[in-house]
Amino acid sequence: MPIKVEPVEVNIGPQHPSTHGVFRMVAKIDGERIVDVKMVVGYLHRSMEKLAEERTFTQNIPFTDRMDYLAAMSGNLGYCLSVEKLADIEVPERAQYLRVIFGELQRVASHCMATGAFINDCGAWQTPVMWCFRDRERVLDLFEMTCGARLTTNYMRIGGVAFDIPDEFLPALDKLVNDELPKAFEEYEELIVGNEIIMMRARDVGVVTPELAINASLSGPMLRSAGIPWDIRKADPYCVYDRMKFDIPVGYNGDSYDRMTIRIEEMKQSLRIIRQAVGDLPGGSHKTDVPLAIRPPVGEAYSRVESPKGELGFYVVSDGGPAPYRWHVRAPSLINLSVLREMTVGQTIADAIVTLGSIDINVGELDR
Amino acid sequence: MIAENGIVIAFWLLAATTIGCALMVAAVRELVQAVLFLALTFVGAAGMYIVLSADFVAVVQVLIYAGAVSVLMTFAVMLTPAADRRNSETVFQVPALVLAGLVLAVLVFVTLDTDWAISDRAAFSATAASLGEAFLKPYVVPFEVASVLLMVAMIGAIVLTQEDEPPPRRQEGE
Amino acid sequence: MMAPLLDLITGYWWDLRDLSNLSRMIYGRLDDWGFPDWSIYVISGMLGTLGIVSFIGGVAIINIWVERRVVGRMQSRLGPNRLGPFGLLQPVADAIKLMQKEVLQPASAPGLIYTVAPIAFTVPGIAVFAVIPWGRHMVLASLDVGLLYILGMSSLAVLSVFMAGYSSNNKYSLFGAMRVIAMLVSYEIPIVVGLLGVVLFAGTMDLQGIVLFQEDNWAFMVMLQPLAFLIYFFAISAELNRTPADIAEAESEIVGGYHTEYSGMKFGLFYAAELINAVSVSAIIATLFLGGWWMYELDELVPGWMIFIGKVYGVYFLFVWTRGTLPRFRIDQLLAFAWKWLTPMAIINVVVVAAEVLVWEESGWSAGFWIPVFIAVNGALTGALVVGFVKFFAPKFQRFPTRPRFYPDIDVPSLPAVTGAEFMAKGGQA
Amino acid sequence: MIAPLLAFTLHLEEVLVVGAALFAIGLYVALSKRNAIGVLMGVELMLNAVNVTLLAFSRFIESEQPLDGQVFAVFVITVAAAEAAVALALAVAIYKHRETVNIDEIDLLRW
Repeated sequence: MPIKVEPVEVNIGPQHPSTHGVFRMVAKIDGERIVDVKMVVGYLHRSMEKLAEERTFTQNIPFTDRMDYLAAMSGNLGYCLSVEKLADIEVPERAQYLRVIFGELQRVASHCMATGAFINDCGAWQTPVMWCFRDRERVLDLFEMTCGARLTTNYMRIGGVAFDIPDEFLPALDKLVNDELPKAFEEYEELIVGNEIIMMRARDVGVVTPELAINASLSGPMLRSAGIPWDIRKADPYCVYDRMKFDIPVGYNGDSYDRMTIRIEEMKQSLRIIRQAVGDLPGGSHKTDVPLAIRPPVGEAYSRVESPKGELGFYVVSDGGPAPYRWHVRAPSLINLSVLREMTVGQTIADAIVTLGSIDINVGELDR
Repeated sequence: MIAENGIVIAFWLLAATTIGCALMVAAVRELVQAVLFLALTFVGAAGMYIVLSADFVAVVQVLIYAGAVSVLMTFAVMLTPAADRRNSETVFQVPALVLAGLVLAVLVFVTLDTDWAISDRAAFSATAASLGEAFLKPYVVPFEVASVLLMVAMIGAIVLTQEDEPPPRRQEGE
Repeated sequence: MMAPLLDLITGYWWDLRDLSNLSRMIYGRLDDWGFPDWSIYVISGMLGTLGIVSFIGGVAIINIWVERRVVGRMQSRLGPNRLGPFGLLQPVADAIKLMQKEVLQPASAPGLIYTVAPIAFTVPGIAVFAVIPWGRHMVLASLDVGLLYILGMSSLAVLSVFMAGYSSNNKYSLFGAMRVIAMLVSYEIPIVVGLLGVVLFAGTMDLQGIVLFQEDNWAFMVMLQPLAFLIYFFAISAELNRTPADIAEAESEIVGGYHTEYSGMKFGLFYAAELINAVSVSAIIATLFLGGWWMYELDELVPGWMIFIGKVYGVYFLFVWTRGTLPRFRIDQLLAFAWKWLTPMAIINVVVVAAEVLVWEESGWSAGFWIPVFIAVNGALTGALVVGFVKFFAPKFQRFPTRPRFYPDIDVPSLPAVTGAEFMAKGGQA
Repeated sequence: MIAPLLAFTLHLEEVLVVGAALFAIGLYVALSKRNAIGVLMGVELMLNAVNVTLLAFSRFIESEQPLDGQVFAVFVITVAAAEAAVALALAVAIYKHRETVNIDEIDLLRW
């Protein structure tokens, strides 16, 4: 006959070292074990979707920077694709290749951050996160070189990209992709992937079954960890991804460890894509001539990209005016987070933190 | 008789601490605080043991009582619900007080009345080695019995607190 | 050539190799001036304590810098480097900042326990230094049961952690406190049983005696007792709340654990006490396993206390290293590790050591023969146990780690679509 | 009997009186507390008082084997540790069955 206990409610967040922003998780705890989890979102709500209805299509691009601020390029790209689809704009080849290059660089940067923060949630005292930051900084240096900003890049434009790459970009990229990052990934491989404690902490923690993953509409590494090979870049290729050769890393168990290893493998695949894209990079213009206050025809468009977090979709409705009539974002962070309760109930607090870290949410995108 | 000034002063300080903390164990209203005062009582008693030149016993006292038993008690207190953590008395408070007073009176009377065979031996220098000898030579049987007792106590405690079934991993019907 | 030079200093107060010359000179002077015995006793105790406390105070200040700097190196960054030369004044600035901060106290906290806890947490770490030998004649209190005293003191610190966690009246703090208690109950056993091997070899619990044993036999205890060293190192890092076992103040899980609610200098005391405890444990390891002040005749030339401090910082570096590199265990894994691995290993170690000591005494052969044999036997035993643990007892997923598969194209299995109603009927769980 | 303030000597009787006082407090706590763990604390106090007495005899009394008192004290500590473990386990077990650790509510001889 077990001791009768009443569960304690513990607020994990909104101010907590491991909620990756201001996200609140109300956990009902029985001893160390979690009985129930309630998610409270909205602490970073900035009403972007409504604000966007008051601004021109071009003016909305900076909003996408500030949604997933760790993957600004992907946000830019997804939004620009949707407007281009709506207005039926042809994008030059060079711009498409540049978009692929920067999108993949952004994926590397975001996954670096996700991996480091995840190990931090496992309890390592800042070291992995600093190492991952080091590699992320190298990528951000390239962003700064190209568009002057590191975090909120605002680089993609409707009909192309804002600036052509400078002369010193390609040598730097070559050094990064062929020398620095592969070495860094080898270090990750030895220090993080093979670490016994991380295996103990992350194996069989926060398991997502394939059924749950599909029914909850998960995407990105969350879905792939459950053993389902799905990638928007293959399923619905945008830009020039249909010309690129790459593989989809897929996990076995759907646990946190699988998600982490998948992210590391995805970074390697990104490097592969970047190498191909650099090799095929054509000349020509980087941007078509699109009026600044573009007025797309009446209609609606949905376009999606594989952002580092998952399927990032933009749904744009135009009433023929200079501003979108309706602007909606399918944020992968929010949808991936929706299974948190299923993943954490029955586990300990420590597991819940690891699980939350492995989902890789970004509260800017979660709350918009 | 101990005649060193410092040791006598130390003894009375420690005795005052011990008795004071023991009184606080009886007086404080919250069980957790009582446990903490009890730990302090144990440490004070260990100090008295050192004065009585029993350094091994004193250190064992700190290790077992202050380190383990009081921690065990905190554990037990925290396992019981918050409502039961009051350090209140039963209806036997007054009889207990009277009985304790009587026992104290009798003990003090006997202590003062008896003619003790006092020796003028100096303090023991180091007791650990000779205690070890004593345990393994004249007292080897009680020593083994004590170890068996500890074993039995351990098994008994495990059996008593064993959960019949593992706690459910997932809550149904939420 | 060295001998005449050494004669110039040996036995005089300027002989820095042995500070006890200095104190002996002071006591001689006091005795000449007619101070009574007890006052000299008190003054000698005061002087020794003053020396140790000032050393600890300096260490607590310096180690903030050391730890941040070393961990900074491991994290491929610089660490504090702005204030003063090499950022050496950073700890001073930290301390001033902490002292200026407002000391907040939860309204519902029992004030006495809340205030006493950081002090009670600091005292044991300092008190441990009383029995630690700094040189051949430099030990403040040569206690016959020094090792037991150390164990008793280190177990006291945990109670004060509980006091802090309980009195904060905060759920995170209480979690930290309960974790500490559960951990202490588990880890006290491997610590005590593990150190028993050392005591059996040395034949004494006096720390000076253990150092002298190592000197006599010309071998560090870590060679004779590698298993005990490993057990003690891991178990004590759990008691110290350092990674990989810092579950009591796991900042990514329970914010700050027992010191979540503390601020200002009360928090500063916890912070300092953590460093002090780490250093005192390093001193214990250096004394028990690494020969203390003795270093293969080097202590004839270099002051023993300098060798000792060097060893202490060597061990301390190990603690910083583990802290800088390893993630944290979960509490059940940590307790299982103590009960299923450390405790049986400690018991095996004690049995083996007891047999060895018996053989040594009964055979009548010299230590010169037996010590190398024991070093080889115990080293082989430790290696076998550790390798066996890693190879055979580790969980399956550690022995055979799985890596992601690679698919060249998308491939979605056709799953039966689950309606929302069905999904909710299953309790919202697929 | 009671030492004058400036005499600075310690006799067996004084230590025994301290032990007796500790014992009386322990007795009171053990008999009067409502909570089972409180009762246990009283018992521990009494055992400590006994230890003080034993060690005092060991230190002061004329004997062939003066260390016997200390040996007994160690046995007392051992037994007390075992007793504490079992008693606390009992308290937890009783709480599991009866949902109380108040001894005046545990008045059935079976449950």
